[in-house]
Amino acid sequence: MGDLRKKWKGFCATLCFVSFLSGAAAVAAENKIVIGSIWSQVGVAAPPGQAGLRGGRLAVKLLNERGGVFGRPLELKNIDGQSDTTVISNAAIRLVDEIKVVAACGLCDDSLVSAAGSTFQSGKTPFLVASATTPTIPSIGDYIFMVPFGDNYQGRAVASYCAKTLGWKKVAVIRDSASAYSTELSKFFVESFREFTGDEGALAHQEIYQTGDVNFTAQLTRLRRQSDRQRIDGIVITPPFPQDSPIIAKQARRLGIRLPIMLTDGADDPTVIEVGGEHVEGALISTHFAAEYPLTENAKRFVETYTAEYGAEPGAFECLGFDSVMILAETIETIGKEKWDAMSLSARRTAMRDTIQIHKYVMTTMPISYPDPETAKYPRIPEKPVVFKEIKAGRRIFRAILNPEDLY
Amino acid sequence: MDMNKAMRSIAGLAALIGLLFLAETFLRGYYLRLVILFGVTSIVALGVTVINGYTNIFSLGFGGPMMAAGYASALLTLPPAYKSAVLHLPLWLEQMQVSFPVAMLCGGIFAMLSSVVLLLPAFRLRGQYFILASMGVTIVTGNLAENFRSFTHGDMGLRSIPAFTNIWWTYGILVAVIYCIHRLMESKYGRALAAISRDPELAGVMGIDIARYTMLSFAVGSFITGVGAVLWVHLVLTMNPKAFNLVYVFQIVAMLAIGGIGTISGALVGAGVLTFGAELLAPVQEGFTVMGLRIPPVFGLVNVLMAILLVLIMIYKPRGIMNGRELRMCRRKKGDP
Amino acid sequence: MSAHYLAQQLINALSHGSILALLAIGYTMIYGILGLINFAHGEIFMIGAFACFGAVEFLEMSFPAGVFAAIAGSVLAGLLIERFVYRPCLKRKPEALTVFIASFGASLGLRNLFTMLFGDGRRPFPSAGFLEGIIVTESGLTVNVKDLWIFGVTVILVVGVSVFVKHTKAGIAMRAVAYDANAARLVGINGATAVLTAFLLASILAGVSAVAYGVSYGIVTPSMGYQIGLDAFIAAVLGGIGNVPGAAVAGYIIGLGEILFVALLPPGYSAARPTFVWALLFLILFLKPSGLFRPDMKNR
Amino acid sequence: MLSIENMVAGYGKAQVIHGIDLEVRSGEIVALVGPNGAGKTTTIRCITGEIRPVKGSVRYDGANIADIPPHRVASAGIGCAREGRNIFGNLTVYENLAMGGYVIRGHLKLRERMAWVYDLFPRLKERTGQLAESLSGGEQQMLAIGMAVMNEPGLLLLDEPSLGLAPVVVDQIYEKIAEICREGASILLVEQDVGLALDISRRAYVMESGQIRISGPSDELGKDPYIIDTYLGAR
Repeated sequence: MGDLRKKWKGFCATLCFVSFLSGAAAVAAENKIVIGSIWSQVGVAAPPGQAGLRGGRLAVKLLNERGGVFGRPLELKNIDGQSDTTVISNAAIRLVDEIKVVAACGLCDDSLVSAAGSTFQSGKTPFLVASATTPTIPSIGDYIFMVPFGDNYQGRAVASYCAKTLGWKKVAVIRDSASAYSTELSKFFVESFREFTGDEGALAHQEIYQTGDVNFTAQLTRLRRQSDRQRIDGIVITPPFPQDSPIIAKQARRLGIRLPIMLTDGADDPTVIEVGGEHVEGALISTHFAAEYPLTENAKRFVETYTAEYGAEPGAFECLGFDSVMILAETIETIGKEKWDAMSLSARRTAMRDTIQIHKYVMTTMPISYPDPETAKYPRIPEKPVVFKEIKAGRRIFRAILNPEDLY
Repeated sequence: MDMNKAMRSIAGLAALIGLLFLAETFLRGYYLRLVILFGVTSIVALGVTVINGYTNIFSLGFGGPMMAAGYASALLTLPPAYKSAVLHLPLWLEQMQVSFPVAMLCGGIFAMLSSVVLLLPAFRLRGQYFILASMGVTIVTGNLAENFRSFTHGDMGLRSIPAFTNIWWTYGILVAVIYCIHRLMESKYGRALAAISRDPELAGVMGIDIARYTMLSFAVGSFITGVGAVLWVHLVLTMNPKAFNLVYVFQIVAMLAIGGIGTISGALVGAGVLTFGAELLAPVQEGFTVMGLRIPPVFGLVNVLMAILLVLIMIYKPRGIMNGRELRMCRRKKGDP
Repeated sequence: MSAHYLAQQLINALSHGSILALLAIGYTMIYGILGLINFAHGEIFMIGAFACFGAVEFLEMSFPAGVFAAIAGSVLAGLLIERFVYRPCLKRKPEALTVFIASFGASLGLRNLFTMLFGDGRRPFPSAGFLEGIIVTESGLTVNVKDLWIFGVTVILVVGVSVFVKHTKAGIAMRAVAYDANAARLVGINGATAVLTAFLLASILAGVSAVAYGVSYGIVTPSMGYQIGLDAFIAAVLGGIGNVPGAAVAGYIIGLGEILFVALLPPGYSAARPTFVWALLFLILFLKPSGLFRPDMKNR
Repeated sequence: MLSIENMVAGYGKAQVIHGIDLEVRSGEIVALVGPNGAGKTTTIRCITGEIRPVKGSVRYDGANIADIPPHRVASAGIGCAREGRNIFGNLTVYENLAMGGYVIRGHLKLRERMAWVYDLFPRLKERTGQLAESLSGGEQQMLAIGMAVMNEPGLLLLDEPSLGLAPVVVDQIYEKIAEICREGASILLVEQDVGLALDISRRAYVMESGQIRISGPSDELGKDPYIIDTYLGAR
């Protein structure tokens, strides 16, 4: 018994020592500007999480090569969310209370954002949601911003592109019922598509699956039967993660379905082409950035440096991670060095929130700005162009861009 | 003798209250959170130990009732405005907003009822078939929660749940639960349960009504896990279909296996190892520099180590770290992380 | 519901059912002989897929060589698990629960290890030209050549293993050990050999199943064995524990059932597919607790 | 043939056998009798290798077999039919017999032995395709003995072959045991029914509380007043 107590004491002492060390490290890092992030590195949300972190790290690297944010190095402190609600909720508290970041970004799943969002809001720390897209997310509070466009916006853009540019009259939709992204995006797409075609029956067919399914043949066979009976111009798939769409495409082609396929930004990822191979040839993807489009030099620079660094072309998740960090850095620069140095931590956090709300960002891959929260239906969601790409010869080729003003 | 015991209990309780005061005053957000989380996890682990450790059944189905309790409490405490905005509930449920203790009680009762309804039919099954069926209950409940959007808001889950759980609620309930289990185990019921868990056939021959006692411990355990789920929900402030999925269930079972199933100390030790161990080791896998040597990040290392630990304990200490014994002196100190 | 539509859905179930059937036999044999749910069987399957992937992708072997690599990988994993988890665990004559948790720990450990090494993402699984063809019949049915291959190989293996278990000396010995290990020792059967044989066969089938999965869905990921492993175990229970042909048939029943559940109900119900599989299990367990077919190994 | 010298054995800390000497010579039936819990079955288990004796030796054909694992004992030439019908209920009669002859090498030899067992127990031949668990008690006992002799053992260990059987069936079984002995096997017969055992055996050991109380030729023991008082009184 005594032995156990001794061990217990030793354990406590070690604990104190460790927390002391981390405290000391925090003091030494005073010169650095520390921003936080939560990207899952293991679990269901890991593939987009790892991609987001790669993008974010690249942004930090580029910024620091350039001399950091007003001469100070920028540090990105990522905590592995492990795709787990409890871990992410703990991570948010750790970032706000212990690491004391000025702002944070990350996360890629709506349910997981719910676990962290209220902590950032009550800790009055700005949080940029890197790749969850349900437009109601920022209703958590005025410190929560989104980096990607909302599902309503992307849904409308995809509908516009399908109906107006491609001239589709009837579509089939495949969605994942266990994913908020997929259900919301499909819903908004269908609403807008009906509006653009003026046809209440424009949604010819809808198929549903569940996250984790790998066999879609039953659904696709029914879709094929439906396409034999009536005209269907294309299939819109809204996969939450890159993993599903190539398998769906592969099984569709193997069943002899030759309809054009439209994918959304969850599928803008190199693995889609790796896994899908020839079966995803010709598929269209809506996404956030394109190197070829000369609207900003940044997208091109991002693609080039990313390719040089990691030896593969980036996808939407990398882009969003990159943009998240860039927005935070540009915000701090906009506040200005003198003002920044004079402020306390909580004042910095609030100043960042206020700046994000009004600033027009130019360091990101695409110009990003947030609408006036007083008038916008969904506040704190950026207005930015939607890019359309086509998969050709194993590469994603720029096809079109839709600006916010084209849509409404 | 009795006097002495009572004095010691009071002294222990006073010490615990003192420690909790210290913890609340001096611990910062993150460490306070870990202390509370440890308490909540311990409650769940104790509930599961009552279900699985004190009878001859082994259920992996407690995730389903916990999910029911979590959703019940969330729906009962969320502001009506939020509910009417995102959910499609019957009007009475939409308008209802109750206080935390009531919600907790409802959650516990709901968990108890749902576990009895869900798993009672499965009692016909024996051994590993029962384990399989109970596992199915957890999986199916998650699948249903994902698809009954009007009640659960699907995969996005419920958020903005009021933050009620604090250190006092958690440890108050933990102490109450420990006391109740302790009393239960020393009563006639407890001895009967002990007999059943050791040798069900012999217990049956001795005239113990196995079905009744199993039901009893099953219901009590489910109630406790339900209360634990409610505390979790009001701590993490969100409820989604993945909250108490099979991964979570296995985590709890692993805790009990590591600590030793069937004892109060075992559940507490297991909860401690997993709560603090995983959180403290997590920075290790993010990569660090030791004396100029850069250790690259190896994500998932902690999970691998935990799994290896689990297997080793099962081989060399099948009854867990506590080896089926209670640690009386240490128990009162558990307020201190 | 036209006959044509049903026929196409039946064809769709060929490969999925085969994958489940091959895995289910593995569960049924190990449960039969050791009385334990080999939770790590899904991971044996996963390791087979990674072995094939690694051999073709990194070592640049041909696809048929990759198939052998998959089998070798699975067998290695199966024997290692038997040697380092189950054997030391069972040596101490533990409670059933202990072995169950150890097996679950082994499963978790392997899955996490591969996640650590390869990440959670899905990687493309190699395939061969001869598997890729599509046959379209006159009536418009689409048949993939790979489905025929998978079905053919599965049938051969199921028949082979059934004959082995039913009629060879080693197979009968395996069933004898499953029934009463002590009595088996008295007639001179080495129990350890029988257990190893069971693991060997189960792992070989898991390796083949992994290749079938990879070819069908084109992916390999550390978590691929989890979901399908559960489904396959359900099939093993439905088929009557220890009953090899029973497990195979039940594998096809579940594969076909899943497809038909989606195919025959309106699209809105498709998401409830996991619930359907479990509901099927509950139903059958309540109507006939020992499974659809007679258990062949354990008499309990 | 089999000789046990000063053997001590038990389960864990509980010592059951406190030093016994026992011998089975070639071609004879030796009975080991005694009340319940005397240690008879434990003695058998020591010979089959399921329990390792704490002290003493178990020699078969001159070699010490105390330390070899059970699955090797069968190939050394010892067959065993245990109390409680040591058969495989999920196998057919044929398969059970095949398992009884597991250590036989060569198909022809197996056939030959199987034919011999079928000759010995024609009932088994009628039931050859049936599952063992569907047999009657007597048939199961025949099968157990049949399995034990498949390997043409030099020594056959029989543990309570009469247990739970109707007297008519017991007589049949004992006839067969005598026949097996005539074919050349030595037999160590453990039996609770002392009268029956003394009738068939040449020599007998009486075991009580883990020790050999009396031993000697069976016909002499049958006249021993102690034996008559204690075991044969009912007759």
